[in-house]
Amino acid sequence: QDTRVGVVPGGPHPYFAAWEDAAKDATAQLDLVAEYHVPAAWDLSQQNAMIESLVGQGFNAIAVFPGDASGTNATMSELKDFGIPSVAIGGCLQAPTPAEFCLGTDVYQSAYLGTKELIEAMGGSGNIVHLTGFLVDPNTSLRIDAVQKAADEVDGVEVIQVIADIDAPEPADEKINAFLAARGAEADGMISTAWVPSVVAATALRNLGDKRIRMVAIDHDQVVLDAIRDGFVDGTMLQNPYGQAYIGAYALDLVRGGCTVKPDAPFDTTAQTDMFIDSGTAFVDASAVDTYQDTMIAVTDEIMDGFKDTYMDCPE
Amino acid sequence: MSDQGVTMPRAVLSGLRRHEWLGLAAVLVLGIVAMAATQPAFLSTYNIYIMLTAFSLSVLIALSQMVILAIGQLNLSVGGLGGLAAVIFAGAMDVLGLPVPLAILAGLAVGLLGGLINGIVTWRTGLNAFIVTLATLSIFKGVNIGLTEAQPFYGIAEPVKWFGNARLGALPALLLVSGPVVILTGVILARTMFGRHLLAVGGNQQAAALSGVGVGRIIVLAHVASGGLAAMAGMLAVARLQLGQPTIGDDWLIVSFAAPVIGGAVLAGGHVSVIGTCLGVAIITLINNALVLLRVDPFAVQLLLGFLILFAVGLGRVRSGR
Amino acid sequence: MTEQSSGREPVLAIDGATKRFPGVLALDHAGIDLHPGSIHALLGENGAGKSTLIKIITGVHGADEGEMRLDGAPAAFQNPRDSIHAGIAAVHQERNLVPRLSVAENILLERMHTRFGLIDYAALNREAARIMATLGLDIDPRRPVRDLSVAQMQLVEIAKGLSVDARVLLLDEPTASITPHETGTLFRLLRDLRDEGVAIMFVSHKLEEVLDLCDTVTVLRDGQNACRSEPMQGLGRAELVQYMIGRKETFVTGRQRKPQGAPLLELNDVSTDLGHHGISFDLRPGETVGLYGLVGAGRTELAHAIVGAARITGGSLRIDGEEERPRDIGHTLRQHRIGYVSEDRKGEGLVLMHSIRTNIAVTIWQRIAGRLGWLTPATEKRAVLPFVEKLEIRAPSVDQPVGLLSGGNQQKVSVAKWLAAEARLLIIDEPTVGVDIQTKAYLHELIHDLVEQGTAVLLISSDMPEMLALADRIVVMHEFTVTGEVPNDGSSGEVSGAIMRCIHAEGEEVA
Amino acid sequence: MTRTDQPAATGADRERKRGGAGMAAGPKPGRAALGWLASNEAGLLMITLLFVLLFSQLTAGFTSLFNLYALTRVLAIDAVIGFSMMVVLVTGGLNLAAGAIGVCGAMAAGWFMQALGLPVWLALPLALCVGALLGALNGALTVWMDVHSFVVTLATMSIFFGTMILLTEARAFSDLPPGYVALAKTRYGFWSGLLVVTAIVGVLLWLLFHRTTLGRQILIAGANPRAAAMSGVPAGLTVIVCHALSGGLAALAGLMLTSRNGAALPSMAGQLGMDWLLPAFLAPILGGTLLTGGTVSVAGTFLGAALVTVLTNGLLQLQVGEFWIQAFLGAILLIAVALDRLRAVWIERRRVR
Ligand SMILES: Nc1ncnc2c1ncn2[C@@H]1O[C@H](COP(=O)(O)OP(=O)(O)OP(=O)(O)O)[C@@H](O)[C@H]1O
Ligand SMILES: Nc1ncnc2c1ncn2[C@@H]1O[C@H](COP(=O)(O)OP(=O)(O)OP(=O)(O)O)[C@@H](O)[C@H]1O
Ligand SMILES: [Mg+2]
Ligand SMILES: [Mg+2]
Repeated sequence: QDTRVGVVPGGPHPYFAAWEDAAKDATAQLDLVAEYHVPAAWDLSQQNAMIESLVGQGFNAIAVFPGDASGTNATMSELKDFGIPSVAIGGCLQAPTPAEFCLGTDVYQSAYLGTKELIEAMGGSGNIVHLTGFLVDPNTSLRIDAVQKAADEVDGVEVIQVIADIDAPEPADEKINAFLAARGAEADGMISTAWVPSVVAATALRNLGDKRIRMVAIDHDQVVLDAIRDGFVDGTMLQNPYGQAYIGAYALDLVRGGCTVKPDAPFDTTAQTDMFIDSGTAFVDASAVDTYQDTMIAVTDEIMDGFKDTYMDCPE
Repeated sequence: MSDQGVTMPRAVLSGLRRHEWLGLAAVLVLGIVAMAATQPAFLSTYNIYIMLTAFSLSVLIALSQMVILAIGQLNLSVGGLGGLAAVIFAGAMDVLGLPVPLAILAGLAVGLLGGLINGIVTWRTGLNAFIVTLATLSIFKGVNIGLTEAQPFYGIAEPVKWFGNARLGALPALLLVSGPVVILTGVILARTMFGRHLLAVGGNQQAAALSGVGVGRIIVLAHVASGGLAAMAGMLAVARLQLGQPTIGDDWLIVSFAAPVIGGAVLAGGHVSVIGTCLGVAIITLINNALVLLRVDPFAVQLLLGFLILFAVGLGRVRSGR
Repeated sequence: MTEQSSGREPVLAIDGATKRFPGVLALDHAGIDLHPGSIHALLGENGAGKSTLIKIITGVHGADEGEMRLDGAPAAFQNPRDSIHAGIAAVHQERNLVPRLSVAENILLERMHTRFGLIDYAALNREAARIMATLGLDIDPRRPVRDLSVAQMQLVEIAKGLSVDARVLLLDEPTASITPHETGTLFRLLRDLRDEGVAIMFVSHKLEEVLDLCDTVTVLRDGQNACRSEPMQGLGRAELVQYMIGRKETFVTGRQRKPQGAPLLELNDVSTDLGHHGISFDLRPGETVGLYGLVGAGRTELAHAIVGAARITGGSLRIDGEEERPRDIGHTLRQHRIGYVSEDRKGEGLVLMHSIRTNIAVTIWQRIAGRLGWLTPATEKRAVLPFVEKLEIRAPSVDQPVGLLSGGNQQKVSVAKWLAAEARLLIIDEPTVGVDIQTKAYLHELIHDLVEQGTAVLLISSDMPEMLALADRIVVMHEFTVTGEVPNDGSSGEVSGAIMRCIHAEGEEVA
Repeated sequence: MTRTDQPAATGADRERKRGGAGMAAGPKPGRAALGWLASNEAGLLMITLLFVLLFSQLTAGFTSLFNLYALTRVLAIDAVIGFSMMVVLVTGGLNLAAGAIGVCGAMAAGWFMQALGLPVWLALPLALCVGALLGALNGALTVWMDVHSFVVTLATMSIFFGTMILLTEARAFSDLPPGYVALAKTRYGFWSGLLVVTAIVGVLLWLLFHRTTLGRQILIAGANPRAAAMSGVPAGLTVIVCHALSGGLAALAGLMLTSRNGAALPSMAGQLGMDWLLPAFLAPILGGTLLTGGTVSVAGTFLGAALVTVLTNGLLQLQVGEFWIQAFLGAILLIAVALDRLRAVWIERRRVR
């Protein structure tokens, strides 16, 4: 059996660095070939072109971070027609989807939990500002809703402003600082649900020397981790990119080997899909910041362990 | 008597034409007054500092495009080159551990070299600069991503970080770079042979050539200058962000065109205005700041941004009587 | 032959110059010798290769064959920069100015005065004003060139050529769009330069000027030498024409007409935002009215106001007896079937990148198109060819971009398109600038025919003989107002005397 | 450079000497062929074929059925995006809002079909009208404000896109009629069915610009608006028409992409629709349409899109180092256009003889 898995992120981004390692490790450790291929830019069409060309090159399974939760379905269903299975990793595809399942972070849940942590750090009340990415990304709406919901659940907590479309560093710097200038005094906490704003906001708080405003970030940028160590940021919502790619490749190999996804497997249900496997989300604060990788490896091992039996029906 | 009747309106008209940026200045003042009246935080020292910081960065980006607009071409690679210079600058400190002055030289050299490539290729092949810089944009960005693999460089030297965030009251240290550059550009364009030849080539390349102007040299130098300015912007962005982000420069393109064009640059070449460009940058900065301060619903931000730009341009034109 | 024209060696000599363009052999082994202290006429029909020869000398084009000797030594210039450095200055036929730079900057573009690397504008403007003064040109050196009239631009261009201290001065139709007054000043200047030992080459279609000014002549026909560097002495107009066209000149005789009916265009005390005031005259179908005046008298701009490119601020303008305030050019032209042959053929007359066919047919598209505006090149060609042939427009095909034609041929296209349009009122601004004598005659004939058929023509021309040949009445303008009207009885002396008196009278009044 | 005695040259000389009368005869066949070879279109075609040949030799996947099908589908859409920009470039303007209008058109179609339940045959033309209307608005603003369309479309790009985001809250319409979605999957041999749409649009555009009064007026007004106005051409109107056409074409591209993605997505053209700008400009400019206006090449635009699609696809197939692919794309594009340039210069030299 010669499974060749294309592991395709949405575009060049530091988040996906671990995918490359995971693909290499999977190739070395499992009986399959997994290659990491990055589209030249964050652009649905470029990602589609990338995937199509991988098929042309003989790849027969695709693990993809959907460039668009709905839009990537079309390409995946076409692949399915060609007998090529796919899974969504990192983020999910909107159901109904031809992808076997989704292994990733529940963006809604992650934003919700992050906000909960923030509220706790704020002492249970205060004003929150929410920093997030491009509005065209449907996940951004989910995140906005999740943060709003977490805030609504607690009396005395209010989301006073949402700053969106700051996925590029320069505007992020300009807008976050403008907010701090104008309403920094009003704000008690910041939640960031996108990578770049997390980095920029962490830097901004450090520059201001402001430890009054609490902050919860997302992902594992070094700037954010350092800020957690130094007390400018309370914590960050970590994801498990390595596990996503590794397990994704493994699962695709199983599917190509004739396994089918168990309809009654213990999938979670999210806003996007009811075939969701949580790849692990963890809140990392100063106490865990140096050991978070172990946590994630543990999660990965845990999912890997019973994966075949839990989620797959395999012919013997 | 009749003579005066003829000359008066002409004089007034040409005066207005010379100061076409008066309308934009009025729009800017209007905007500032409106914001100051409604938002007390607007005039806070820190907010002014933030706006000046954004201005310092954007104005270099805009000037980098403006010099190319002056010769009647477009430079799509401004962002690509700025971004590359930024990561080379950061990488030189982080990976190679070079001292800051050398890193600055490296970044600047990348910008100048990139500009030189743009200029020589455009001039030598006679290809449309649009195509050439589009291709080199792809090359610069590709090299950037290839070198960094999309990972930022974190090891920025302390003095650089300090410079990016130092301020005297509301005045950011970044102004120490962009201020002189703006003035220098203005003087060069208005008062040196090189500047006038730049505009002559843009205004009528054939006429310039027939007058004995070395058109090739001018075109190449303009691209080199553009590259240098882009590199400076890229390095300032690194200082400001305290991080060598590979995505620096990705969204410069629009602002690089918008500010000079709002400021009165003619896309066909031969006419640019440094003051107008500065006002264009200032207006865009003001709008961005206002949209945050006014707590606009994020879903309505783009909509409002568009209307405000249209409004500012419209008003600027009405005021300048054209 | 060379030996006859001067005892000294030629400073510049060309032999066997050949230049091919796609579909055209512009120069075919042509030669010329320029001697110091001589004014050398270069003549030929439109498209004969005169401008091409100049462009080869100055390095704008590379020659396919032939050699050039400067002071006896072989030379070839890669670009105009080199030729200027070698002391060769040229005033090209096409306007080559940078529109947004000032007059002074344009004149001294490569030689600006600098102090500590910065331009010394005071000195620059002073120097430019000095050069312009020698030409009798009085315009503010700080004005952007794009605000100037065509004639003023031509003078700036000449000033630019003169600003180089050149040993060889090449002038390609410098007098095409200026009036005899400025021409006189220019000629005095050229004679002075000649006496200082400068070698001057002078291209013109105005044979009277050539006979008056030049001492040597070279004639090109179809890119070949019809004569090379012959002394002018003993040659007359007839001989020159014989050289140029290889046959005798045919004359078109003026015809008598009677204008019919009510005025088509009436201006009554009109003033405009450009500064015109007190403008009154009328124009009837089947009549040609001339507008005469010195450079900058405001004739072109008055024409602009009539078609709606400038605003009328006072008085009344009537078309067919109805009050009109033209606003939008296209609208005025279409609604009243007015045609406007612009003097600025590069700017508003022609679309240089488009073909001859398109440029002529644009005015008649609506008429020749089929249903749904269907239009084929064949239809256009059929409509356009008669004019192309009548005016002898020289090009490899009607699909040739107009920008690649010789200057005179471009001018023919810009007139032809309005002759084709069947306008009721035709405003013709300097129709024969740079057109050779034979074609000029044809053009006059065409205009005659149109008027005969009832078209009203408003003719703006700085060419007095042309005025006399075509106009029924001549309205004289000076400094943006009308100073008199002179009927044209065909006697040139009296009419031009009357005109000059009109211009002069106004001058005295003001003074 | 010596004189050659090719018969074509002497023939032409004689022709020229006959003056204007010679024009009716038309060019010699030999020269006409050379003339075509010197054209931009021929160059693009040759360069594109060259790379097709190269890639099919170097990679196994390039000529696979699926790859060619995928390639032609991308090409079909990118060419229409290119057309949408081309028709505004003709006026000497540009349309930064092309992507935004494309998305608006697509989202409108999605709304018509999913929310209003309109049938496909009604929803699609309506969506095209939405695009044309937005485009016409651009044109009208450009003429009325008398500023360069750059500024106008820069602002309207934000306005259109912002309005779309506000109305849809960035939610996709993914429940579209299967018949419509299947459209993008049609396949003839290795051709994508979408190419048919592109071809029809291309032919119509060619007819417009080369065989109708309106098209010719657009061209002449684009080359020199003042001269056009002075010749009685309604120059302002042509600008509005072109922008409307551009909007309609952008919406068409949006609809094609929607069919291909199986959903109307707010993100399909990236932030503010700017992901479309590169294909939009690249195709017409490679194809020989000048930024200064007045020229148009429909075939060139199509071939420009083809060249870029082939290069992109071929490079992906070549599997050059992952992160470096963009650098290679830029370099190879530069080489391709430089080659084309060399060819044109070379042929021009031959032709002059
Ligand atoms: N760049 C060019 N490309 C193609 N043909 C050209 C070009 N320049 C000139 N020609 C052709 O070469 C011939 C000679 O042109 P040239 O301009 O030298 O004529 P000329 O004698 O100056 O005429 P005129 O009196 O009208 O100015 C003409 O037939 C013209 O169409
Ligand atoms: N008093 C004045 N003040 C400023 N500019 C003037 C004045 N008089 C004339 N001009 C200039 O002269 C030009 C008017 O020229 P116009 O073209 O109408 O004249 P014309 O009679 O057609 O002469 P020609 O075309 O021979 O120059 C204007 O463009 C303007 O720049
Ligand atoms: Mg000539
Ligand atoms: Mg005039």
